[in-house]
Amino acid sequence: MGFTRRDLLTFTGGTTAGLLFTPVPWGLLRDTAVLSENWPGIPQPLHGEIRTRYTTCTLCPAGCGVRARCDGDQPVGLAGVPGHPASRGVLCPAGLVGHHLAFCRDRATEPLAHGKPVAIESAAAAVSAAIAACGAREAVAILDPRPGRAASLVYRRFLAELPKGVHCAPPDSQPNGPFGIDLENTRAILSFGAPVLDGWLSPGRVLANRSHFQLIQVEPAYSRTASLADLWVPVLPGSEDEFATAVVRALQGETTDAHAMDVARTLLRNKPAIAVGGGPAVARLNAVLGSIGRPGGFLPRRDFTPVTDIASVPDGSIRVLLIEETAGGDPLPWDLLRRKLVPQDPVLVALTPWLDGCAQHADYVIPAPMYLESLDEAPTPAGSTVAGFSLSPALLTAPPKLAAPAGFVLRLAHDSATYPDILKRRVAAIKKGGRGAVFTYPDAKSTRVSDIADLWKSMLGGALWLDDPLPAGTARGADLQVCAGPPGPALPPNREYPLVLIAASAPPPHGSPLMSKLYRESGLRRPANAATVHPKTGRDQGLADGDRAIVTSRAATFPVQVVFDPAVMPGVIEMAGQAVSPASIRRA
Amino acid sequence: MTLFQKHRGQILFLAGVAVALAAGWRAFPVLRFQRVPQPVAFSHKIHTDKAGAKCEDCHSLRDDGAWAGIPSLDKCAGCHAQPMGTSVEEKRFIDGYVTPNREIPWQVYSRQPENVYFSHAAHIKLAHLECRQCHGAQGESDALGPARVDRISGYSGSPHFQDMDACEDCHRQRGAANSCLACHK
Amino acid sequence: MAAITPKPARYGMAIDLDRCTGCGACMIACAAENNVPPARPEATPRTGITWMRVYQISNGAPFPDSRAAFVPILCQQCGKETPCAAVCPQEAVETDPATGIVDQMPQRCLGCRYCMAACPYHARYFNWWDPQWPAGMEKTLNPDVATRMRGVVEKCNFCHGRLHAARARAAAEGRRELHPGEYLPACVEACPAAAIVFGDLDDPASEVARLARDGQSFRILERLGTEPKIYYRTTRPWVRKAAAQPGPASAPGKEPVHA
Amino acid sequence: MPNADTQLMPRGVRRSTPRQFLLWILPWAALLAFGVYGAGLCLVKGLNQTHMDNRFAFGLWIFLDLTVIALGAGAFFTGFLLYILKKSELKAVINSAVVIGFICYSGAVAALLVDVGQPARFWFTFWHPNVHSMLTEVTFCISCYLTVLFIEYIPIVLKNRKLRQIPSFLVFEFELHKLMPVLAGVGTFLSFFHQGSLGGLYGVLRGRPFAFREGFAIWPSTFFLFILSAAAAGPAFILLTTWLVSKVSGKQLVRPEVLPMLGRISGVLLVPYILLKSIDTLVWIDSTSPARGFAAYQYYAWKPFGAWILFAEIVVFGLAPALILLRRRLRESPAWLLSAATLVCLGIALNRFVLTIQTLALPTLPFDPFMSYLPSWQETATFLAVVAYGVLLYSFSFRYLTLFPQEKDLSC
Repeated sequence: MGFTRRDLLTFTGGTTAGLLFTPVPWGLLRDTAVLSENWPGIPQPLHGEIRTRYTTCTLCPAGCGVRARCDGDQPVGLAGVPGHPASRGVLCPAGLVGHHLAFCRDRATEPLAHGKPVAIESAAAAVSAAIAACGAREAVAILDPRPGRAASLVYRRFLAELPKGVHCAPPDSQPNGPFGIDLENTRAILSFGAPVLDGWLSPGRVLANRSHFQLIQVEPAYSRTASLADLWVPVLPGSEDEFATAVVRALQGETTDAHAMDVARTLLRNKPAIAVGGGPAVARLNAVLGSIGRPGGFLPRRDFTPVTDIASVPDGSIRVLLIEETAGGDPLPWDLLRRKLVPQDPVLVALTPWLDGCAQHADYVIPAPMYLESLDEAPTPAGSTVAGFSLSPALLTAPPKLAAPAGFVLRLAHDSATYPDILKRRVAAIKKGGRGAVFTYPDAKSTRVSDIADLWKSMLGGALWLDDPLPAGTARGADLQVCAGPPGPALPPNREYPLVLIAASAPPPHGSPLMSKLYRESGLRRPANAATVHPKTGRDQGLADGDRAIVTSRAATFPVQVVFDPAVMPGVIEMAGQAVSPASIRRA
Repeated sequence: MTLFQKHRGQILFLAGVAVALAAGWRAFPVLRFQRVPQPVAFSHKIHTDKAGAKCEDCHSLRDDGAWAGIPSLDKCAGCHAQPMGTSVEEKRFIDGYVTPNREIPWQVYSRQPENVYFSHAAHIKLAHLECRQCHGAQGESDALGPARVDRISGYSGSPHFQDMDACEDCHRQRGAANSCLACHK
Repeated sequence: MAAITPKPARYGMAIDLDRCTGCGACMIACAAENNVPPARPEATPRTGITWMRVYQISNGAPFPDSRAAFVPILCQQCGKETPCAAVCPQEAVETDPATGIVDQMPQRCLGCRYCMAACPYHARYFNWWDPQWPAGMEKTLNPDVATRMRGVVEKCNFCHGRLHAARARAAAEGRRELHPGEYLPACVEACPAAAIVFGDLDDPASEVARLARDGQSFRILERLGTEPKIYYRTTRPWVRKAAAQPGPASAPGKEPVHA
Repeated sequence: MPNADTQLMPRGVRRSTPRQFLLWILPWAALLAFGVYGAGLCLVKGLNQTHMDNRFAFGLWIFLDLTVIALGAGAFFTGFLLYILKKSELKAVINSAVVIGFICYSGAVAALLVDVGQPARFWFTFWHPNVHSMLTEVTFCISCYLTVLFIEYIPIVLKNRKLRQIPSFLVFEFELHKLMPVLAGVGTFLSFFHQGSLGGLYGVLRGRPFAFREGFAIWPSTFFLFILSAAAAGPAFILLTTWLVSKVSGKQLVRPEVLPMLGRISGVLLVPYILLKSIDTLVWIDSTSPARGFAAYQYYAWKPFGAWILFAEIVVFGLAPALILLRRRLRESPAWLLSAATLVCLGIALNRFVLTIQTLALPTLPFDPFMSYLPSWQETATFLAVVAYGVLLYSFSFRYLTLFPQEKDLSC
């Protein structure tokens, strides 16, 4: 008789029973478990030799020293350089993950002409042609986000050759002009809206001295600094200068304004004191406080060359505008730039690592290397009382088609030198000058310039050169006017715009995806679309906490998410990165 | 015949059991692993005997305590820039890797899971283990056997690198740390 | 052979709330150090992963008297009846006797999330998504920390990767014991205000032990009796009240704590 | 073909026509399919498909598990009364009880497998058990008891008219039947244990003062409260289902005295439960919670979880039905009986809800907000799939198996 179904069942039963006494089931179980341990598709780290390399952060003007932990050649972690004079071994959140920027989206990776990829040569040729084609009264301008670099010098030289070349900088790009702030010795800071505890100068330097200065924050917004200051003076938006004047009068014993008197008393009790931020009245205030050219106040330094503020360039005067954008900088308001250009076919050249900034409007996009992708420089650290300079050696290999902004301008100038050559010359000049000392990162030691054999080499290894201080009493109070911005507009609310829109701190325009930890994955910082109002104000406008709403100002309208915060001044709307202006808000 | 008829059921059942046992104990351990041959015929024996090299000459600790593992090509190129012997293998090696300066894609017998943290420094410098205690007589071997890779989990199936229990036992006997993160990361 | 295990430590922290400016450097440094993936587009504060999370607290006073303070919350490394370790059904959580650190083993974790329900500090985070990094960014992952997979719980372990590295360095020099300061978690190193002091609470000479002992320090939810190892310090009474009082301050009808 | 269909049915009982039956099955099958799709999404794409989050680590599913397992307790407790305490009247419902128990437990386990983040590692708990964890206790007991229920289910299946024709099955079934008391004993032990552990699950959370309870030895008071409440709710649920089935099928399934008896059992057990629950609550308000720095009033400061919940749990869903079920006159009237049974079951659900959801909604950190949570459609679908699965399995069992031995005599 044949093999029946029942036989098959019996046989299968036998095999099943048998298998239970073999390593098969347990072996397979274990393997699947192990498989679930390194789930397919989960990225695995590299495993090379761990090295330490040094560089300098160029994301903002603070010029912090960076110690990079590298796996082979790939940086896997950034940290501060202990003892660094400008940054005190500290990095800000953005700086800690600066090595991620190279992997962000919206990067410019090849030269574009009117949106189409072109060879760098042809782009340069086209731009040169445009410059040559300029009319007599039409200017060629370079917008330099960080004046005072060797690159800036390249720009100046190039522009000097042209009939009408303008070297200009964004508004407020040279705060305090030729002056540094002697933070180490000051005992009181009267801040008019300066984010003293939230990214001002370098966080390391400010916080290292926080314990020995009183902080008075004069600001309509309930900012980080305001919320942590020893005293918060919530003045009406635009009336900062008024208040500064009041304080001046109080110091001279002329006013009866309680707040001003109170502030004046604190300043007198804690000398030396300084006033930072704000407009002309603040400069006067500093003069009265005698904080200029004195220890604990504003000390002048050598390297200052004033640069034209783009805002002061006559409208419709620029034919060819080259805009340099840094990896970490905020993009300029486009409407401001457009006003400066000639109405008929202006030529806009964006020297930028990003596609989402001014590149959107540019005729030519020259892709700049990302932070850490090429040898770069950091000029005098923000707020430093002496001139300074450091190199920012590359830690990453850049994609092929990038061109450093200064390098591109050299190309336009038909200069055979490369950007690194320019940096070499700068270092050589420092060596020749023989002034100052060099702080080398690896050993955290300071050495006189004169005692260093190969300055270029030690700068490449990570170093900060600091000039010797100027002899005391070389400063005039008037100089401080240089840096004082225009007073803000006073804003009486009207029927159409019952509220005032003021700036809250904004998320950085670009950053590591990990910044989501601060802005989206925790409540620590408000996202860019948050409009914070006092609960009463909100309710008066018929809003509830968490509503989606539309904010309308004279300039524009934005969709926002309403956040109620009883700490905010009634009658204002706090929103990321907005200029002070009348506004209204309604439910979406 | 009649006997078979009588016990047909039992016999078939037992046959099933037998087949399963055979498959499970004989075939499975073999099928479970994939055998990957080494790219280069390397003889530890020759290098230790003729060249008088010691383990540490090629497999060393870095200053930070990390394990350098298998030496990179330049270490080999140091001596093998030109053929030292007459063997075809050596010639093939030089033409294949040294001359074009291509790193050798060695198959690691002891590939550990990403989440395993093994410190050679601790085991050599502190516990004073001999290489052979974990790597067997690899140092004297004349030829490199193929690496055994688990087909499902992709892990090393080397006889010398048993699963976690082996580590735990040794740690227990020697009173070494046995918490999860002592050896995992 | 007891000699083989070094003198056990009890690592802990003292966090000075008066120094913290809530800049978030600790959170970023932590995420970068421990290969925590960036947020998915859908992620929210409730589904994101932040081993170290800084909460903003307020004195509850309305404009213009409001003042803020910031409270960094990480795993408090409970030393007694550790709530999460007690409840894990498969020993994926344990307290390391050699360090006092509460270990979480994602490779052992079933993803039942019982430990998250058990943790009073909400310091445990679940991988709701497959971890993903932008193309190329996986090169920047820290080799000392294994990436986790979807569906498991993870949390702060005092940058255990750094402990391994420090031990390896010591072992290379033939040392079992670590020098004080040889091992620091990323958040401690990154804090620009030097608000976090880290060390061995059992070493009477250590700074952290001294700070923990002095009157200014307190622990959050101390009365639950789980002996957390993170100490908080402040001289501002309202901060102490807002952070130390057991029970939620946000309870309706509960009077705010004024300066 | 209908006659084959009828051949599968128990002798002497009438069942709906295949067409009617199909019409009844289809919508439930559709629901099941939809739910399985939702669950599939959670398994493939991960738990981001749910609305659970790091604060609401548990959600709808855990609530479902706790509730169905409590209601499924009817199986073990009826078995306990029938086989151990020899309450032979319960023979009338024991089969139905076993099926319901099996449905509840298998459903719960299925939901759990979707709920965990790494289902492939389910066996880790058996391989590396942490004996101190209540969840380990739960996992072990539930998986064992599910096996027991399965074995108890087999003879009911084998009694099927068609299957009986296979002699060896008949023998097997007969042997199994002799085993029943043993199984019931084992089942009872296991059930007592995991019902308790399920309560312990939350009672041990010293990090959650709202749920934390002191107890005896390693078991918090909730351990014992859960056993009692489950034992009380089980019979009530069987009562409800039996009534429901007879309404749906339009047949009398059990003798009139059976349901009131179930009601009485439930009532008798409810009284001590309510008593102990009240004492436990008072102790908790008075000492357990304050000792950990949490004044109990705080918990009820958030809407919607006001103090009314306590009142509802103890009085509306506890005391009230207990009194009804203990009064013979009320018990005899179907309306009273059924509403009381409903209240009991709802009470259990509410109790489990409070323990799972409210516990997680309440903040513990001083500066942490109150959280709320609404399940996503995938979660809800999975939940409904379990319900649909239950209805289907029960419908088939009822159609082809003998769930109510008395039905035959009552129908002729």
